[in-house]
Amino acid sequence: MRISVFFKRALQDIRNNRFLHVITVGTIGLVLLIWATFIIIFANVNYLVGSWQEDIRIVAYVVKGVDQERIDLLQKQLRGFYGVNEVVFVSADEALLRLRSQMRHQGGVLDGLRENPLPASFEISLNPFFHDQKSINGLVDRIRELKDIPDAQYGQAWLNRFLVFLSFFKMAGFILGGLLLFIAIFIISNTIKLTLYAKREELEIMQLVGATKLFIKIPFYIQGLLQGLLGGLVSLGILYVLFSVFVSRISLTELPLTYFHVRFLSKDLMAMVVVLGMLVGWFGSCLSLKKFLKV
Amino acid sequence: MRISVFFKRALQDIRNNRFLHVITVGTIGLVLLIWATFIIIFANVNYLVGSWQEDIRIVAYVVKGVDQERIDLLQKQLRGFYGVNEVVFVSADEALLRLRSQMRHQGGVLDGLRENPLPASFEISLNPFFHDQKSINGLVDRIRELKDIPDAQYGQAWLNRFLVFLSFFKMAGFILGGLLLFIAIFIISNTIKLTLYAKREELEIMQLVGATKLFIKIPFYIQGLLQGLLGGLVSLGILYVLFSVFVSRISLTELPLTYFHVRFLSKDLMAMVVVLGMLVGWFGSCLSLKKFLKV
Amino acid sequence: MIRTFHVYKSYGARNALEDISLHIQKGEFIFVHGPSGAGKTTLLKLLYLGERATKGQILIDGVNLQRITSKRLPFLRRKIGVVFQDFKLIDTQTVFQNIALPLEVTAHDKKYIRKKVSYVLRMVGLENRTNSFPPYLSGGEQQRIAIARAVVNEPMILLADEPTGNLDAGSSQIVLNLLRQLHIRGATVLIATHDRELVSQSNDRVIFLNKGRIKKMKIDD
Amino acid sequence: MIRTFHVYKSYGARNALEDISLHIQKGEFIFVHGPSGAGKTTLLKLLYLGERATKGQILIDGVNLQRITSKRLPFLRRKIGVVFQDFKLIDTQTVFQNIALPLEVTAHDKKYIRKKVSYVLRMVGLENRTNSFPPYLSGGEQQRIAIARAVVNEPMILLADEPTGNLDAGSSQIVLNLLRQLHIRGATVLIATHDRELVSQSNDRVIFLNKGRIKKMKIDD
Ligand SMILES: Nc1ncnc2c1ncn2[C@@H]1O[C@H](COP(=O)(O)OP(=O)(O)OP(=O)(O)O)[C@@H](O)[C@H]1O
Ligand SMILES: Nc1ncnc2c1ncn2[C@@H]1O[C@H](COP(=O)(O)OP(=O)(O)OP(=O)(O)O)[C@@H](O)[C@H]1O
Ligand SMILES: [Mg+2]
Ligand SMILES: [Mg+2]
Repeated sequence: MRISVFFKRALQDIRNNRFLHVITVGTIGLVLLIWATFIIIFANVNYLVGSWQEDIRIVAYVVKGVDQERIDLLQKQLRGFYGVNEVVFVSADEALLRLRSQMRHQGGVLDGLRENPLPASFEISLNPFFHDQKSINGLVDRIRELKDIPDAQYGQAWLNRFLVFLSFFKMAGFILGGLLLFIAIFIISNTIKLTLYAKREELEIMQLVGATKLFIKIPFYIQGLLQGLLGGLVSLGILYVLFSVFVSRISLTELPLTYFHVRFLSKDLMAMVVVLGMLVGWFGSCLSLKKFLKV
Repeated sequence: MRISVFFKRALQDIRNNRFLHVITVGTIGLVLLIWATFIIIFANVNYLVGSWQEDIRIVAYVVKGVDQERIDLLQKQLRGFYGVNEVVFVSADEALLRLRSQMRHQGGVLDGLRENPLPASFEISLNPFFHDQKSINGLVDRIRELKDIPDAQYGQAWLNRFLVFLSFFKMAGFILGGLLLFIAIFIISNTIKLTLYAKREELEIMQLVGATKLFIKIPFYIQGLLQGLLGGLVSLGILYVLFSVFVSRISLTELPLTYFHVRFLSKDLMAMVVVLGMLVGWFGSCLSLKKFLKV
Repeated sequence: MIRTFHVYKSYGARNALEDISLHIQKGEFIFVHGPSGAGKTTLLKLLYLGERATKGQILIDGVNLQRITSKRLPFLRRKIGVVFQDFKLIDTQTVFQNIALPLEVTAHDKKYIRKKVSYVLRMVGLENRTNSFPPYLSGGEQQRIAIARAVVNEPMILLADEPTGNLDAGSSQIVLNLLRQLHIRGATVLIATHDRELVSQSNDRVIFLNKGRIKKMKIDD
Repeated sequence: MIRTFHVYKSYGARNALEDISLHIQKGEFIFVHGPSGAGKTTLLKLLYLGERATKGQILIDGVNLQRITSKRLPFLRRKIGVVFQDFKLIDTQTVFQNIALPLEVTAHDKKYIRKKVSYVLRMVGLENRTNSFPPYLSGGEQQRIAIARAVVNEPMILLADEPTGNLDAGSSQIVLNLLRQLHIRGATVLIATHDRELVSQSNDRVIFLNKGRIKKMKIDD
């Protein structure tokens, strides 16, 4: 019974103070829009960078002159290693062909060869979860111990740099995200403080006629949650419009879209934005009410 | 004489309504902090990407058997072309050496060569302003017309993609920057609207005792500018602290800092943030006053 | 019901009340009279704990106001109805919502609230203003709404600060009758006023305040 | 000075004023009297253009209020001093700043303003409250500040709405004398009040309002 009274009071107040509530919802919506824009960019770049990870490959060279049976066996063995996703055999002839095409203009160099000096190899791609340096090093070591595999390697220097960049990028993302969250809470609680400032007399009067603090606060909590909810939906709406415009614009450029496929927020992230809005709205109300409810 | 009265009123009002002004300055500061953070990231990435541009090189191949005199002449000619920055001669022997080191593991391939099949070449780097595709294509065409230069090329596919990415990145930056500016104006004018809402009686009273609209507005304009100024300084202060912390953190990681040298905002950009704050504060006041000054 | 012992109230260097000792019985009907700035409003403020006394003790219904916890304060205030000199109506709530407030904080049910509010509105002659907002009422109408809110939960103690300052003679009489009725039903009523006429009309006890001190306590002037 | 022709003012379905035709001469001292809700405040609002009449014409000092542009409005208002029933003081400005406002809008110099403000503050007996803020003043003190602000720029027309509602007899007399002084120096003074005593004390013209209509215009009751 009590809770319905609080809801009624919360909604009545929204009706009576439309201006204040519209402004608050607007501010929450805009702040969340910044947040959601950040998230959408972060998520997409993360996805793009993640797709680069798939290029991590270990190359295991095979000694000359092993027969097909042995190759099949090795391939089976390699497939059995933990973390290995796919194993492709590249014959010596194929290797030479590839080298020639890579060298393009300088390919003529290879015409002078008497015999193919390149070794055959296995190209080993890894499971997505198996992308930290330690695991990769361990795997390489184990592969090297196999008979008939004199050497295995991966682009160590390149990979190192890439992985550092990745952790750096994620760190920057989390710092920025945290900073934005912090700013969001501040701006929103500032806004709510101003609306309460405009209502400070009302708060005083309620206390004077015998309202307990909880009685005064609960409708504000409800409003904070509602405003956060609305603000979240508003921000997602605006973001979606902006996103659509943006996507239709970049499909006009010559950017290879198949490679760089921009995606909207996942359902989970959308829910997160809304929940975040509600939390921030509620938390902002808590922070501000403290200031205006004196003994 | 008049303007000093308005300044006096503006400052008196700030003294009398500290709470409202602190909140407004805080909000402006935080919004600008988001903006400045965006700018600092954009500027740094832009700088990083810009340094990649320096890698754009045209390679001009030279026919076999030309003598040193001819080479010096060609080099001089090439240096004379508009847009050319530096021209380095790479002899055929040097080219083979480079190729060998590039091929690393497969370098053994080259041992079987009877004679060096590679041509000598000039590596031509370009002026920074000379980085659009059309200019480069034009330059390449002109180089190709030179005698003894059978071909000139540059990494067309790679460069195309890079330049598209660059323009895409800049577009995204400007869109985001614009969006943020728009949001900043909205949030700040929302905040100012709320402070004026709290002062709506005062505004009414002033009109009732015969104040003209301009008389009422000017102190608010002054305040808007002051708040923007303070907010801008606050945001730069916070940003500087965050930046210092961030830089000291990344210098602890193994990231190649010499390559990726993070920089704070330039003086111009700092000035821009402050001026932007003042403009937004003033503009926010303008927008909001309209609402609360009725006839 | 109300006892004060050597109560002082000062705002900075300014003494609004000095050495106030009072004993008001349960069920009394009493006036606090004095010129502008005498300290009438300040005295009432101390009684409903709008301000705390600088010195001295105040007992209301056996509760020592200097020692009351902020948790129990709302419950004390529910026993006290106050007509504020500046009305203190909530501008953004309707007349109905304003008057219903003291009943809502004590969780009465909807039907009872509606009945009670329309009853007191009829008593002050403003039943046709139920859904107006206070800024759209005349000064006297606002004052009557403030009175209606103060009496709607039939408080044990009623503090009325200048309750007829904005009312013509006729309306004043109606309001006084309303307060008398409350008094008859057992409430202690304390009216602060500068209006000599109002005070001299009645046979009730009058406390004369001047410059923050009690001058005399009799019923003539 | 003030003429109204068949003026009506309605708020939605409610008629606050009906068919008001008045002619007030320059230099008159006149009362508007009537019970709560009669329309006194509404009449004053129409005169200082706090509201616009629904029907009819109003002329002030030859200016037709129905036709005045928003650009010229501030200049008309500077000729009219108003004591508002709810005071309309700026809570966040000091007493000095409040009273100085009508002088500042007309760009008087600092020294003149300081002299003038302290003069009127002395007149209403509140010279020691110069730097207080209105919420820290008693009801009667606030009212006197409102009166001081209305007279400080010696307006041609003074509209006073219930100027003694919060004042004791002594202060009321002081305030009335102040208004009389202004009148003697040539101002047209119009006082709205529900106070029968105030009206019956004087020999001036009285307009009786009731339910938005003029009942009679003579000097007895
Ligand atoms: N919050 C405050 N801060 C400072 N001074 C105050 C405050 N409240 C009241 N005063 C001063 O205390 C004195 C008594 O004020 P109070 O409001 O009690 O007078 P009052 O008897 O109600 O007068 P009135 O009839 O004019 O309402 C006044 O001089 C007033 O200026
Ligand atoms: N803004 C408004 N909206 C709706 N009704 C209004 C408004 N202002 C006044 N009224 C109504 O018009 C009528 C006249 O109001 P007005 O304030 O003029 O009365 P008054 O004579 O000044 O009364 P009092 O002595 O109580 O101040 C009242 O019934 C009031 O409710
Ligand atoms: Mg008082
Ligand atoms: Mg009135």
